[in-house]
Amino acid sequence: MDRTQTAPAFLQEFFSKHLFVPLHGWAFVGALLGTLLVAGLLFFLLSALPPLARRRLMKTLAFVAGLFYAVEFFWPEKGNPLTGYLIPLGTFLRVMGCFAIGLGLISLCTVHGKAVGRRSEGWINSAAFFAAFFAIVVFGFWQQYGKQPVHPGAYTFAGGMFHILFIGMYNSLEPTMFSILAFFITSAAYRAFRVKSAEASLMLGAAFIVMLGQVPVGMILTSWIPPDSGFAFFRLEKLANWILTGVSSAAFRGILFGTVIGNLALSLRTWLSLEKGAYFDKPL
Amino acid sequence: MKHADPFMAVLLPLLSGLILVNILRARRGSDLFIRKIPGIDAIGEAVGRATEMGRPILFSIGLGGIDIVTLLAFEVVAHVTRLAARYRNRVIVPVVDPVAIPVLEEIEREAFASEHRPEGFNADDIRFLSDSQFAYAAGVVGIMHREQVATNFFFGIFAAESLILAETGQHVGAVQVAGTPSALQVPFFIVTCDYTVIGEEYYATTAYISREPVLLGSLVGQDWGKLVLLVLAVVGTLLTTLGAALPTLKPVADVFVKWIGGG
Amino acid sequence: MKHAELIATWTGAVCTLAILSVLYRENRFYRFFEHVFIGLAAGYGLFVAWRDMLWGEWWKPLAHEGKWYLIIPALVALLYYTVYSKKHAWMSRVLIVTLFGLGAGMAFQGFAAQAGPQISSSFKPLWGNGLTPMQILNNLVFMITLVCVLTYFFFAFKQDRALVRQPAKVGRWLLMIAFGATFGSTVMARFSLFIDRMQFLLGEWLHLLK
Amino acid sequence: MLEWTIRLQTIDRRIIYGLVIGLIVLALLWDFPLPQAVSPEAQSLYETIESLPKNKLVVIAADWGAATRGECAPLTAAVVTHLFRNKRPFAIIGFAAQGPELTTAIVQKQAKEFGAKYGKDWCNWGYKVSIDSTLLSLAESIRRTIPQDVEGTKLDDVPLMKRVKGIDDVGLLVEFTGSGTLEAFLRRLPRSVKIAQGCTAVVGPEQYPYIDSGQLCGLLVGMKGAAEYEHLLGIRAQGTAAMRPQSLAHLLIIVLIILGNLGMYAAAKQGRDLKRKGEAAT
Repeated sequence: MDRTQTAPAFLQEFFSKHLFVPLHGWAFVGALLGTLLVAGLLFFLLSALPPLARRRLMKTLAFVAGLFYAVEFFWPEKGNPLTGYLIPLGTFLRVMGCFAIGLGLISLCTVHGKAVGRRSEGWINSAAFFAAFFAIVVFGFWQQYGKQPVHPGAYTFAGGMFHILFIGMYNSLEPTMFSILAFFITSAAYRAFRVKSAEASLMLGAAFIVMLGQVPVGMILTSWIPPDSGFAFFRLEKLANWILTGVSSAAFRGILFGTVIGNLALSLRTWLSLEKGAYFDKPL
Repeated sequence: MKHADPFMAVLLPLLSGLILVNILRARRGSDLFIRKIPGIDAIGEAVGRATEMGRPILFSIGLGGIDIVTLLAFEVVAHVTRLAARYRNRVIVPVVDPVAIPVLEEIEREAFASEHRPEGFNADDIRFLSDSQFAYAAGVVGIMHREQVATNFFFGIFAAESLILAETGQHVGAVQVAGTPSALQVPFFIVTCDYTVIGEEYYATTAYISREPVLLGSLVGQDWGKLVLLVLAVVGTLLTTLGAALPTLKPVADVFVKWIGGG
Repeated sequence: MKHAELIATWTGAVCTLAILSVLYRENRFYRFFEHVFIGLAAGYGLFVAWRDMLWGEWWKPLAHEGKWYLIIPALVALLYYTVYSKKHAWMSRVLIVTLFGLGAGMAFQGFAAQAGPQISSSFKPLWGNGLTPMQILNNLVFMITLVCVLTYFFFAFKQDRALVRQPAKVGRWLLMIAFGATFGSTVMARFSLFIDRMQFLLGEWLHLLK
Repeated sequence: MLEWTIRLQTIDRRIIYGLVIGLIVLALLWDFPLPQAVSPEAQSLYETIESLPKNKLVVIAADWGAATRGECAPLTAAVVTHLFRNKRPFAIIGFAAQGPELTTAIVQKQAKEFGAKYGKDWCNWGYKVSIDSTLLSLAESIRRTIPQDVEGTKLDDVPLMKRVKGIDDVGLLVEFTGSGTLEAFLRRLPRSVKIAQGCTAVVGPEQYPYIDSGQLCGLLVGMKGAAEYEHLLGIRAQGTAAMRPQSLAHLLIIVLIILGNLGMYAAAKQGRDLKRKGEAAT
């Protein structure tokens, strides 16, 4: 179970002994420069590829990438040649994911930068965006790496500002946005739950029973049915529970069986480059 | 489950085989039927409505990014954008995952170009809002109000924010079409949207729109796959019942259930 | 910063009211705090990505422990940014298609983890000793629901056959019951959130609650 | 009259929102009594703790964070009150990053009231990353899995842990969660450890089958669960206080649905009447 107990994967020991070795001093700088050089070379080669080869390259990469997880899964746990690579690959992907944040920041800064630059309508809001963004970044790093408070529980200036920005503002904005659902669920129920058709009525009926079965006020309605009699099933809380655990869970299982197969089919098509559509058929 | 147990080692290749065989069959050109899915039929009509009103379209791909479920949403974005480009309208796509930005930019640019209106593409319509669920929701609510969108599409993975988005759409009077495999959010889309594509219907969207043989074949394969699961459930239930009723049959039932439960 | 807690409570109250104001209608107050929210989320995301991820898993091993090869994920990630060059934009696609491939490969494991336990736990006996009539009824309802709902999701089998059409119709009805029940059972959770907010406003901020 | 009834199908949403806010503020400020039924699942958790042998340890698994605090905090508080009141020592463990920290805050607040001490009456094992592997090794050896508590004290030096040798000395584990983490506990822990759960209303329905199968010895679902448990303990805390606005909110939705349908019915009736009149005139 422990990751240290997993046997090294195929060639993993070789890599960690001979290739991916921590280096220091000039060797480190040399390795970095070497990697940059190789990367530059690869980039040059890549940009020289003719369109047909580009497509073939993509198909191959997608296939190999998918093959990795497929083989890892179908090969038995004992002596699995790939399991050892799961953790390094996970780290690799997460680090890559972090570097993609820049794409989002560029997008946000272009849109809001334009608004502030042109003083277009609502530019004040865009300025507020920048102020909030820089404030939490600056105070975040400052309180993390700057002077620490003398007494536990006390705040430095940066710590206090971060507290105001994060606990005061962010931690209020987020749950309040979430809590708007209480209003929207009410107005949606009022507007949509009308006895118009068989389907709408069934949905309304089930929602009605479950809602009543959840609060004391609703339970009183049927509390005259003795809980140990044969009719106890019709007590609202029991009936509500039965709909949820009997019908509802079976229906959701049916949906799940459908979606997992749909997902499997879409994955197979993507993996084998059989998928048709805008992103795959576009000329390169 | 970390690795395939004996049952999965049989079931998964079987299901994959059924899907692939049917894709090959469809490629050779057998005539394939597909039932009506009203939610997908409504896409064109919803785009048309926005154009009549002269207001933009908003397309939310949910909380996903570069994953298989959202991949399908990208295809629907492409379809909607092509229709919108034809009618000289535009499609605003707010996103959660920054990696989706390059994908969507290419898709929209391509869609406008294919309708001979490359100048209609505006990179600012692909809007990264936030990778935080509710900051994203707050941003989409703002966009819906300020742009007075006439049509909303919700295709992809959704969580609790589904109702925030779709109910706001109701408030601004938009026509709404939703599709999601996130089963728990379907009820909220049903009560707020004009059309809702439920569960696996979502995975049928591209096949339904494009009538591409590969996709239609895959859909037939999926049906066979569901049939396999259905038969498994019925046979398993019957065996369990027989095992419970007749003690002599119990060992047989137990072996079967144990095999399926992962040995 | 002596009064950090107090200021945090007051700014928290202002932020809460600003977001709630959108219920009346979209207004300047909401718009301003919507942008503040997005700014804070972006900044906090950047800060957390560094503190919880990049610092420990990337920068420290790279710069302090000499693990030079960690420069590779950063270089690969640069391919994302080719999207800003018309000529090289297609390279971002090489990366993204590979990621889709990885996602596709995970589908097998995902299928097994999601559907595996659900298949075997669907076998519920419909008869036998020790089963109460209620349990038998429950198991029967379960089976019928599962079969009908699965039938509803058949796309390519022609529905002009009663064998498919009738169960599919019942399946859709059962789905509606399930959706109604889910809706009803979510109400309480959603109100819990708002009650929590009101307890903050009335209690922590205005000190009106005991 | 009919005109008025017809209007009921198009009540402005701002009026509805005003009613929601008004009712909830009213119910929070005005402490009116409400009848409280107790579900058998809550009753059974209460009885399990009552009948727990004195030398057994209780483990609280805090698998929740700020997002589900609204429901998980009152649930945790109610069970902690019961443990303190009966002087049952307990340990906190968490498989969600913020869980143990948030739970500690609840426990510390109550410890003052009950005069309980850290180390003697409770201790904190802290946040653990991988749930399956942690539980698996916990079942083999508590000390090897958790060498020290969050304060860095060796487990052998924590007074209450002295009596606890291994997993057999754990009598009950209560998990609090907003997600589907229960199965790992059922899979990895020996049957000698009784398992109970407090969960949010959203995941509640998925947990009932485990009550039927006897794998769970008790279940508290959402605010309702907290209110039920407080009722059993004879206290009125956060759960009971939240049931007032919850009840009114549910009632409001039900009344609104009925009004909407009345309005629709009236409109349909008017339509029919007009049609009939029109036919008569021609």
